[in-house]
Amino acid sequence: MPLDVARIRKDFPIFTRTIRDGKKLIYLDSGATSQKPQVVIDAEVDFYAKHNAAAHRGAHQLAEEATDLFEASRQTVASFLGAKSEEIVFTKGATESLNLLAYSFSNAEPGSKFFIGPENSIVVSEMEHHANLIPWQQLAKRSGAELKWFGVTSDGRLDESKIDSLITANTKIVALTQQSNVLGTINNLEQIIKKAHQVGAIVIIDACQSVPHIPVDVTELGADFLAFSGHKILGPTGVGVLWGRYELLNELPPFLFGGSMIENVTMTDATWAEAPRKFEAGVPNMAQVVGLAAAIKYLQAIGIEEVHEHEKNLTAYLLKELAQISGVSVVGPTDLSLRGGTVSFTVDGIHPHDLGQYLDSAGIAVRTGHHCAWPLTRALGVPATTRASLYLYNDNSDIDALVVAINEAKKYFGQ
Amino acid sequence: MPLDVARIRKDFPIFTRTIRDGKKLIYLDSGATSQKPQVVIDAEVDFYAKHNAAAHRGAHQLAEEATDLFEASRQTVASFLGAKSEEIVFTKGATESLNLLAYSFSNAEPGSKFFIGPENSIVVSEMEHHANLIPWQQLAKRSGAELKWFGVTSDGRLDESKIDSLITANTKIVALTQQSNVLGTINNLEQIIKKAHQVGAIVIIDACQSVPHIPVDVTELGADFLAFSGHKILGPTGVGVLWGRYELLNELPPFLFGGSMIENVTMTDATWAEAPRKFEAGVPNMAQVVGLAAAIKYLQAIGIEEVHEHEKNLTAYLLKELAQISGVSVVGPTDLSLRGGTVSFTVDGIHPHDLGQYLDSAGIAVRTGHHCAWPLTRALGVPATTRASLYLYNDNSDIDALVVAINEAKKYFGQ
Amino acid sequence: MQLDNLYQEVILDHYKHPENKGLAASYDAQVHHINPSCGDEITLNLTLQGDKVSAISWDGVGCSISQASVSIMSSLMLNKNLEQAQIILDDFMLLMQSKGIGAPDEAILEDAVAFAGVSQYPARIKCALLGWMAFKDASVQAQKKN
Amino acid sequence: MQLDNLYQEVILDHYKHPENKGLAASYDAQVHHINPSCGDEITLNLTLQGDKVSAISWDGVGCSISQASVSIMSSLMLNKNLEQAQIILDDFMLLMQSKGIGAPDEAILEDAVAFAGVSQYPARIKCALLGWMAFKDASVQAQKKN
Ligand SMILES: Cc1ncc(COP(=O)(O)O)c(C=O)c1O
Ligand SMILES: Cc1ncc(COP(=O)(O)O)c(C=O)c1O
Repeated sequence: MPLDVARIRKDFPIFTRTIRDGKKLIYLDSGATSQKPQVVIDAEVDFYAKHNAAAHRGAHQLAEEATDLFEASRQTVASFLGAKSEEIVFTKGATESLNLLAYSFSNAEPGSKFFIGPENSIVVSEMEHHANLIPWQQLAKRSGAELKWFGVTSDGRLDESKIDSLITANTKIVALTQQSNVLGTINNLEQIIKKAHQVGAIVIIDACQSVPHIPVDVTELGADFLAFSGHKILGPTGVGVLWGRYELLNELPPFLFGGSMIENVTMTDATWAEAPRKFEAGVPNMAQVVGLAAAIKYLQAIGIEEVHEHEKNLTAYLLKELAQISGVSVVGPTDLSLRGGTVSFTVDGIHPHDLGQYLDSAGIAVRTGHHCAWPLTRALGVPATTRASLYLYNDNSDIDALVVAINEAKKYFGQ
Repeated sequence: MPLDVARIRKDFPIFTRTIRDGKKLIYLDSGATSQKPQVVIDAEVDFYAKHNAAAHRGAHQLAEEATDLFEASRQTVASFLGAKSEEIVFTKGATESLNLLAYSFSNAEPGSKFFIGPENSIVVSEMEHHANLIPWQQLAKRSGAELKWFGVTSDGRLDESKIDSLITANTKIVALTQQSNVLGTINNLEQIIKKAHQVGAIVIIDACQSVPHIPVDVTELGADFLAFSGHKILGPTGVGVLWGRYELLNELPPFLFGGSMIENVTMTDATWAEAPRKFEAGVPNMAQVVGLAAAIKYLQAIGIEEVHEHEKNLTAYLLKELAQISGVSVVGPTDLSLRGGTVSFTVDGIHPHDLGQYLDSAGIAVRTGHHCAWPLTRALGVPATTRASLYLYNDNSDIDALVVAINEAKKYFGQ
Repeated sequence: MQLDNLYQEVILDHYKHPENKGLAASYDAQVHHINPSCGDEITLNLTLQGDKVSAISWDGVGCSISQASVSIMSSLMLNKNLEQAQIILDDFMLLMQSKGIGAPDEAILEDAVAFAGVSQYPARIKCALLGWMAFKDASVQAQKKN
Repeated sequence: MQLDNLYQEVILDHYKHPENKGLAASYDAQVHHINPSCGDEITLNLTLQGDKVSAISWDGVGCSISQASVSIMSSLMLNKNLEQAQIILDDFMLLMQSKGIGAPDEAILEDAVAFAGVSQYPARIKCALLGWMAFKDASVQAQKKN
């Protein structure tokens, strides 16, 4: 069933405001952060106004309610991913989730399956977001391990041709994005995961741009860890998820140390609670976790398959329309089976920053620059791109507005 | 001017609900987390409903507004602390702030003033919360440094008698709480900070329990770093602050790696933005930061001096009333000039967990256990305590209710 | 009073007059369990004769729920064989997860049915389970030894 | 159109026909500056004669604001002594912080007054400043060398 976008937009209060003196808001920047439906805002408000207390820390009724809401949210996230509840760790965002892993590897003792030394290698790709690149660069520096990477083909796909020299018996970690936040490319990771597991490597998936847009089942995917952010999936800011296969998660050394993650503490030593608790030090981001669960329920009620289908249709239309504007070049695959609704492009003679500014003056929000994937931008040989990224609240009229504005911008900047 | 508690309570929606079948909510657990005034909830809602976009990442109007709100919040926090705006780092909570420091020390190269090795020592105290203890235990393990600590006197004060053997030329870090979350003790840190600076050590203050309750000016305090959590100061969950003296903060190596904290990135290397940006990787917890600023403005409008005075009067009343119940022993100083409104106590013959449960059945929320300061509880020679912690929305009637309920509990459990 | 569901008389009795408290000098297995969220601790000594629990003793500090629970558990398990003990343990676990709507089998759980009310207080379930988890752990260790 | 405040004609002119673009072979100081949030880059070569800016050339990629700004700056600074240059620099910084309500002194800033509108677009201020920060950096380095 096609999405009723007009009705969906009514769920998002931001669409009642206007931009730059009365223009309709055309929001094409969901790749950076998504807008929030009222139910998500309400869930946070409800937590603060009625159930606020420190979860897991008190025998009083408010604390019980806060704990129940918090743990029920974990269950919601788990079932959305096809995971077990105790495999879900709440973080402040994907960036923390990925850094958690990199530091926890560092915290492993020799002999542990997470211990990484100069004889090991870490494999990433050239299309990684900085959040799934720099933590591994730093882990490589700390441990002496070698950092290797998959390149990107000229049409913006993962270049798997060198898989056998990249993933070898020494490989400890393979950390890859499931969907590029610049190219829109959806990586089919099956072969790589298989190969990585053959050599005993641990596979970490950056699912920031996939989980909000396509059905992801961690059991089917077969990876070991997976990270995403709440704010890109209609949820609040300040919350993220780390999923980990339980046996691994429970064995992984902790990262942040403090209250609620311990088993026993003396002045000189401490032992840890079981996962996921041992990764959730401190009073947690409870209201945000509850808001994230509301976001996921909202998406589930619409249907993530339906959202994906809708974005596919929109992307097809966007690519077709962009192809008709002279001077516009899309970076990344144009084959719809290989990509999602994040479309980066350049316009001859207009710098993305100037184009973005023009679009803004027409009420259209896009992102310009290197999109926190600077090595990729460099590999593509462009100084920067303009990125339109779609979500369930967009429709063809948004794309029409974008196309009109690009054509106007070309006139404005004299192209 | 005394606080108008009845009016203040109207600002907090949670006080319109009831507990355990219709009982009035008596909230004496602000040491764990504070309740939220409507203005804080509204600030988060307003951000999501009207200005939501990724701060620092987009040339469009929403992104500009989000950035402005985010940075104005930094200014609000800075001026509340007597600090400069660029000295404020937003984290997810005090636990992250303190772990950030411990890991950043680990990331320092030999020769850096932050480098810590086996010849160095780290000094904490026996009254630290796990969040200001375990990160230093772990840093000591990683670096080979020695962990030393100030003991606690029998009346619950920091025992400074051994200061000269604790803080020596080898001391690199002195990490202490400004106010104990168990004892309520307010530590006068002047001498210790002076001594630490004489030997060239870096002083880190856990201000979780002080900043929400007493005026704290970082310039007067004279420490180097200071951490606190938003949720204990009427703010949202999922946000914390790390303040650092700018020269130090800017020199400190980063902790979390990812987007927005970089200067330049290649596949193998990265350089960092200046502080505070280099410590804020990823799309930040914008709505929570904005909510925290609203909380601070709310407190400022009432006056933090006035709040402190109010709590002092309440504490005097609470101590006086508790002293009249036979079998009740308060742990921590009874001299009001040495303490704040966090009062832990035991009742002969009733385990804190049972007392807490009884109080809950009377609508009274307290915390029981070791309060994430297990070594302290052990040093005090009690298995656990019951803690009542006060804030601006409490008044004498809350204390009266507590006293009645303790006396009832004694009957109920046959003491 | 709702609280009476939690603090049944038999619980308060066992709290004040615990059974099998005081550690025996000899045992097949000794375990020490802690509740990290509140600090309650118990030490449990267990001796098996064949697959029968022939001796059980314990010591600990904690709230009435945790202390009464280990007291009742210890009396219940004494002289049971491990198969019977497992059935009791499973039943008790089920009761704890029942959110106040479980109908415990008094034939199996005997005095331990008094803990039915605990299942309505999620934060206290761990208190009630502390001794039972210790027993489970100790019985595994004792079997290994034998 | 409000956007015209930002994209004044003189800016678009300099963008299309930049001045002093193309790096000179010799210089006292060469600096390379980047805007990390968008990836704009410029390289600036500076030569001093005594305390006079005797040669200035640059190359770079970036948006119209950053490229026009470095072009205008380079023409403005050429043949100024360092004291005058500092006054111009300070004035331009002030203008950028003026949130659209600054009244720039055309006698000092000349064509650079065209950037007044940028101060209303916080995300673009860094674009406009890129070349000026490079100049500041280069002049310090060139003085050290001399
Ligand atoms: C003294 C003290 N330090 C640190 C913390 C940790 O704060 P959070 O759990 O908000 O990170 C707390 C509160 O739990 C505290 O009371
Ligand atoms: C692919 C990808 N990975 C990681 C991140 C980092 O997420 P966050 O900034 O929410 O931590 C993002 C978004 O910025 C992203 O698009």
